[in-house]
Amino acid sequence: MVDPMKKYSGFSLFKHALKHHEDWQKTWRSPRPKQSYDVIIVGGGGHGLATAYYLAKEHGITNVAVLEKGYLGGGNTARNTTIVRSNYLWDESSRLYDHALDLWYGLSQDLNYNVMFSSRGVMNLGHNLQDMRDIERRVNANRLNGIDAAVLTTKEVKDIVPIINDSQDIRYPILGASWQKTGGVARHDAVAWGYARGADQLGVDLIQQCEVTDIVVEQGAVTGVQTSQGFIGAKKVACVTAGNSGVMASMAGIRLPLESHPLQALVSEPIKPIIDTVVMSNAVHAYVSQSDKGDLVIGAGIDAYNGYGQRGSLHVVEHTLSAICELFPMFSRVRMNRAWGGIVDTCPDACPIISKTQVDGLYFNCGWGTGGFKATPGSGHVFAHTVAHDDPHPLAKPFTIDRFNTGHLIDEHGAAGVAH
Amino acid sequence: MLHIYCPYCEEMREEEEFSYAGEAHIARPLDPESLTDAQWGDYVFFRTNPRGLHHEMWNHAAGCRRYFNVTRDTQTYVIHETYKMGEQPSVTGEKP
Amino acid sequence: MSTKQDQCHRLEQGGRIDRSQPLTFTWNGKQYQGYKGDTLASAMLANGIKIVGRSFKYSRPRGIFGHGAEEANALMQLGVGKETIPNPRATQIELFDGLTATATNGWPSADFDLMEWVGKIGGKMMPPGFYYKTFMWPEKMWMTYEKFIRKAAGYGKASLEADPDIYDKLNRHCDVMVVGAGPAGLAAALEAGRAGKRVIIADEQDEFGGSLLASKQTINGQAAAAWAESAAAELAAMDNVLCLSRTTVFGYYDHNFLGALERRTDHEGMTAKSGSRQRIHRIRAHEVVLAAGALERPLVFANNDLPGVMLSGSVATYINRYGVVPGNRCVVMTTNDSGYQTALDITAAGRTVVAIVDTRQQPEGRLIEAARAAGIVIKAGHAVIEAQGSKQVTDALVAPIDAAGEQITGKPVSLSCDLIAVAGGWSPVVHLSCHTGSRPQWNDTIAAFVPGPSVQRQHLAGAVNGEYTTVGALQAGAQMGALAAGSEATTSYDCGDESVGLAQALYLVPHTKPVSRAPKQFVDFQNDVTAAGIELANREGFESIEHVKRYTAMGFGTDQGKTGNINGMAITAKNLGKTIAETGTTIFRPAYTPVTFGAMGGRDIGELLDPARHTAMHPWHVENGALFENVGQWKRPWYYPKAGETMQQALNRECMAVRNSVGILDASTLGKIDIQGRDAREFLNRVYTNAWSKLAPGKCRYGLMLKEDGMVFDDGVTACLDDNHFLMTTTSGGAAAVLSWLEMWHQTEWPELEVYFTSVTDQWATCSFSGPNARKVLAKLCDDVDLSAEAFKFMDWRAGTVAGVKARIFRISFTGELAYEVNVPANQGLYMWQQIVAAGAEFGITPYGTETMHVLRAEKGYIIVGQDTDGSLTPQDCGMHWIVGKNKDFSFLGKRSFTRPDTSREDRKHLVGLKPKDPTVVLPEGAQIVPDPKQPIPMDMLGHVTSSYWSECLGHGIALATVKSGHHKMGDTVYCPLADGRVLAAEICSPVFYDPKGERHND
Amino acid sequence: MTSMQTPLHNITLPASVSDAGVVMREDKFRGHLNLRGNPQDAAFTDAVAQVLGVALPLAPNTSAEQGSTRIYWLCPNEWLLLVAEGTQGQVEADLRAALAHQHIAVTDLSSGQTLVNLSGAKLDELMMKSAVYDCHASNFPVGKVVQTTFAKAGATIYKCEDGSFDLVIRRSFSDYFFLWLKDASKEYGLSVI
Repeated sequence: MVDPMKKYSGFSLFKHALKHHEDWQKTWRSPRPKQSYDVIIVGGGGHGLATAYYLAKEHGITNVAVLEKGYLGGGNTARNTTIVRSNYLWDESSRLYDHALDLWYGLSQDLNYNVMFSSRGVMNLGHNLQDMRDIERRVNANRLNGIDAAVLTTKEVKDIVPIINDSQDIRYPILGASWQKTGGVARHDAVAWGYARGADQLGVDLIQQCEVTDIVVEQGAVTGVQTSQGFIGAKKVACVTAGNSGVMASMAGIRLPLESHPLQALVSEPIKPIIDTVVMSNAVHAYVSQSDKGDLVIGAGIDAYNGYGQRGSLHVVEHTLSAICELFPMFSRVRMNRAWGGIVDTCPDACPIISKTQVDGLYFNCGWGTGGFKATPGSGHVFAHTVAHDDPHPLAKPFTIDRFNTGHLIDEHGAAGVAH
Repeated sequence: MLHIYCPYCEEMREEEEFSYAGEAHIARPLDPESLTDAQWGDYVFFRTNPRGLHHEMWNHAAGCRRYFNVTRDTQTYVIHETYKMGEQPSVTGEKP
Repeated sequence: MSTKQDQCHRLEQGGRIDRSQPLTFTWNGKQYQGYKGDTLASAMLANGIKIVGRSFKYSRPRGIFGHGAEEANALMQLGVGKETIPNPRATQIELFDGLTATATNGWPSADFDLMEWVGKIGGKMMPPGFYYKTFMWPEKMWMTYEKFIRKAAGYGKASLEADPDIYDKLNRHCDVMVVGAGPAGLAAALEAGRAGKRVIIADEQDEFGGSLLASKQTINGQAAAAWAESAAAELAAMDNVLCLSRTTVFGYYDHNFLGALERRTDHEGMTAKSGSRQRIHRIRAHEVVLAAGALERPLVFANNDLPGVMLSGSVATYINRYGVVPGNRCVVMTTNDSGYQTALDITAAGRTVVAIVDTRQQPEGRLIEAARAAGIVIKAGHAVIEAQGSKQVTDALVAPIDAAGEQITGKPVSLSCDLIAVAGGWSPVVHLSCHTGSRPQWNDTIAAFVPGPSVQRQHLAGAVNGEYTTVGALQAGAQMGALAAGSEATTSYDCGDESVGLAQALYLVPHTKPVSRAPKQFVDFQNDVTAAGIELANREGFESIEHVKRYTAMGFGTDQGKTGNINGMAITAKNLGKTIAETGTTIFRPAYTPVTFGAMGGRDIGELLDPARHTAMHPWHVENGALFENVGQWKRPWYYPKAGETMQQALNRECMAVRNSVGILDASTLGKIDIQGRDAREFLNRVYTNAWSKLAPGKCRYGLMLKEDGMVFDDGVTACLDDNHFLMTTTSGGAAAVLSWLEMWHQTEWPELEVYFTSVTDQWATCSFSGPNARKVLAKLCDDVDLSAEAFKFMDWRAGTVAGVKARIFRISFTGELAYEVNVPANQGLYMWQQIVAAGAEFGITPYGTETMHVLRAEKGYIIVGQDTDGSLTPQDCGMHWIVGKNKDFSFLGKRSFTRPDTSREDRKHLVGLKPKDPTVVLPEGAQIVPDPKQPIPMDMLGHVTSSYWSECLGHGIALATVKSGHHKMGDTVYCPLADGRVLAAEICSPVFYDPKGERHND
Repeated sequence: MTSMQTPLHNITLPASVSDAGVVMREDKFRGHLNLRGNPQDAAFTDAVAQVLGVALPLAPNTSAEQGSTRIYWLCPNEWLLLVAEGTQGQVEADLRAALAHQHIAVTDLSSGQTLVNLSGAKLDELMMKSAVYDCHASNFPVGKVVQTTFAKAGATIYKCEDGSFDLVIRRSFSDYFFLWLKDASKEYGLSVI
């Protein structure tokens, strides 16, 4: 239960203002690690913190530590373009993402932390006939799966985004789009902080600056982790370390079907609001939305090479901005303020791994590629179930590592925001 | 923006001339039919993906169209060596 | 329009402006005058303009604070209409005649802003993170709250029209790249240039010289600015040196690659008269000398954001470089000796220095003596703890402080003034060095971060490395320039006595009230981040500097924390009882200063966004009214509508022409790979699913290519030209990928196979004509090949002469009709096309495009890879068991994957035909297929429609689809529930709708 | 009309300028042959030299020239032979005869690509706009051959004796190439001869 004294509200803000904000409490404790835990979650990003929160809230497992080598929410949670949608192609993935979308609604209230989820709608543009066939296919599949989806004509696209270039006389004209009105954006940092605060209040220990250096396995079962703060025992270890999953797996002697790539994004200088939906174009490799601060938030393509540097090559960003100027000629005089990179762990089928491993008590949740942020609540929710029951949540079942041996891949390259 | 020495053209070229071709030294099994599904899956899908030294293949796509190998640090992006197909790396990170 | 104002703050003489060239500009609707050589900021200051904008959150009045890239307040809306540019800094806008600028915030105006009251009243309710704590109830209201929040978002406005300007890029290469043309950069470039190296030196300002342009020092006996001029002139005269002024190196990328933005015409007007407005230089350098200098740090005290509080070095720059003195009565607050120079400059400009407030207890040295000698009051051991005034500074509240700079030790006094110049020390410009992953390192001696170790071939010279004296910068520059050039430095420098006393490391100035209750002490002006805000963030557990940044938005502005970050880190460190080194810094990212989107896009927009590839016959298609479809980069004729025809009518006409007589298709875009070598067959055996050992010269065979996962990847017909010579065709979009695929296997796995691959896609033009009259057409043009059905069979090819041109004639068919593909060298492609069209005229030969081709092949059940397959179908799933060789020696690519448990399932999705129950219906492509349309959502789905057309010749709709277990469900009825509520029923059938026995193409 | 059309036959010429900074000339209908073979095999190199009258260049990025025949090194076992218009068929036949039973390939590409010469006072800047490769004289001596990108297409670039560049461009990209060239040389003036 949330301590009523710590509850956030307009009223509490007013009360604290009278006291010059001097009495606010810590958002989370900074405990020293205990000797052992029932569950150790490696990785204090959005997914890891959500996993901890739901372990405590839904499964009553509160003897849990989240170990974060840097600071909470400092990895891809802090570096993505904050898009939330669930219009994936295949039943398995769209249901997983839609489970997440369901949780996005009401998440602020559940966490008592405003994650600023804003369902401003997401459109994926089609630029050639095959794009439009794929869009029709995906929208129909979404619809019959109960997921909000529609196909837009070029005119409907223009009605929703009046500043878009709808000329049919350009290199890759817009032929239409898929439209998920219930998708949108959220405040990425707040998601991590909200889950962190929620988990902390339920008794989870959040331990920052604690790098896991080894996963200790005895007789095929995990017994704990070596960390920069010493050995910490655990009955179960759950790795949720996007951008570092391969490195973690190798500690336990496991190989994963992953490659880690730089994925770049950029923001413009803040300008007065001019676009209030999310526009994505897979064909020309660009997507854009505008934050509540006024920045145009733009996602670029993936750099082809493996890279953990959180930076990529300039030509990828140049390519994206030429596409943006083509879609929105009026943005040409707007200026890029900052570009950065994250590390995306990509699977061969552009779908995640939410899985037990051959090591007892060791679990992995990884490989989200470019799709991790939007899945945060759902990912944490089904992974918590998987860890708690040592058995995959029904929605997580298709996402085992074993699918790469059986051949049951779920190819989402087409529906992922960016080719990878 | 990587600057890559093509061991066939014998000079440095810009990244835009190349395409990346994934981890190097993954030999195709000689007798695929004798492998278990897990062994086959490992060959097709599973990768080392290290943070640090990585042996990888690049194709000089806009140049000589040769595939070759690169030893590159995936953290610093420093390229330690490039070498021709069929050759072995001299920089391996293993302690002598 | 009001009248022109006097330049009341302009000095009679001095500065590098050209008083003979007055320029008129308009600010917020009023006209003013400045001079050539001014920045907009210096001209505004000259005219006494104090308030230049309103702050983001609290709508506080803000004035010009700095003089360059560090400026956080003076964001302009430059120009109007389609020329407008949001957010450039007044300090970086060179004045031109007719310049128009307005403030980006403030309603009704920046001077009188009603939002200020919202800020004043509501500000208390808006500490960092306030929005995370509220606006949560009721749930649905957030979008409404957000609408109001968004009203306050952003600074300037984007234009609503397309950009009238163009931008371009140059790829540059050099031995030595020098970033910055201050003393260090100039000295470095001189050495490298004299050593004969290819050198590029870039500086963001219009003139080379950096700090020297506003300096009163001498270099080797010459005035500093004059030395800079002569150095610049020497560099400009060297053929091997490229001097780029007005060029900002915005990003430093891996392997010594730099992006630099040159503003080519922005100093002349809003748009370029000809050529590009801005240009990006993409620079690959062997060695880089970073000589980017340092930025002055402000001090954090109460109301330090009031207009009239400025950086000390900026005040000096305005005086010395622009002949503008921003105030008449000035208080200088300093933690180091540099403030004294500013005080002396102010005095020399004939204005009053009320006092130098030095936070050090006992400052001593050369400059202190000079100030004393000039009669300036020095209040040592004091600090300005608060600026006072409503819209601009009227007083400085000064109090004695302890040696640590933490406590006020006596009663504050108020000094009347209109300018507070603040000298808080210097922060090296570590930004570029950070871009490549290098972490800055804290240097206690200079109380600043300097660039850390780097894996790049990077050298540091001058203030960027904490070397703040001019002579030190020059000498380091010379050394590093020579080092980068592999030479010895040729020049040594003497700048006279530059000795300075120890600086004090002070960031947050104490106030009589605690931080949480004192008037706002600003750290980051642009995002209204205060010391209290940082304290609150720390109190709430946001301890990592990245958390502080993200919780308070410190450093997220367009200045990226150039002035605020170090202070924020210092305050955090103090709150947490850590050192700044332990607290660490956030990581700077490109761009150093903002870069125009259009410039990043360059000329790769419009028609040049992506190459459009054309076949040899393209002009004919255009002339004959074809509409085009993008297929990969190719432009392919889609269909050829005649006047008044609907698309469907055109397709029906084209289809029936093929079925009844003859039609012609440009098939040149198919990928073509010439394969030579004695192991060519073996190679084909390995990459295709079927067997190639026995294909005789003169014969063709269809092949399917798989990835190792067993899924269909490409297909096409391969012809045996000679025993060791084959011609492979691929899909139009897949040609490059297939060639790379073949080369990869050959080069990496099977180099022992004697085979060579050469792309001949562009070499051959392909006229594919089909229909019952195809042979008659060919017969008119070709008399050296026996065209009889017996002699020239389906899936044969022959060399022959067609219309006098040596050709390869392939008897292959994608339409199900008798068909020939005539391949000729592409130089004769258009000619050949015209000859065939002419020969076919008597048969009504009809050109058709991709859409008709799709209909015709679908009637035959032929797949299109990428449309009917999606990377998840095996040959067996496609019903093509017949093409999978069972007895091949070599385990061909992908074969092993067939036996995996999921891949060998019997109930996988299979490619089948669908016949709509209502013959007039055409199922929409992409429709999902369900067994029971009445089931609740989520529905059990079987597959989807991959291709679907009206078949004019059959008189009903046809479709191809993937259906779960489809091969075992022939005759079953399935349903497509559509978005519009219709449910279309269809029967699962063979995908071959037309001529199932293949009699027509064998004819 | 003639039955032969070069890849660039369809271009629309810009208004002619007298002092054009960039000059383009298409070397129409040149014979282009792609040759593959083992450079370590003297039987191969000798036979080729015999047929062509000039030895194959074996060092990376080099070329050889003899009369109207020019040879570009493309990769260790691949060369582009540029021969006089109309002779490619004979040269191919001669090579095949001389190299019978060797592991070689000869492929006629005369229609698939074309040779374009670029010259003019603004050539250096045009090349900087168009190619990521360093075309500066210090890095690109006369006779050097480089396969690289030209805008978003590929090109094989050769430095001629007179300082101009010969580019081999693919037919299907030639309209794009010319579109780019027109755009990039707009500020300098373009003349097509």
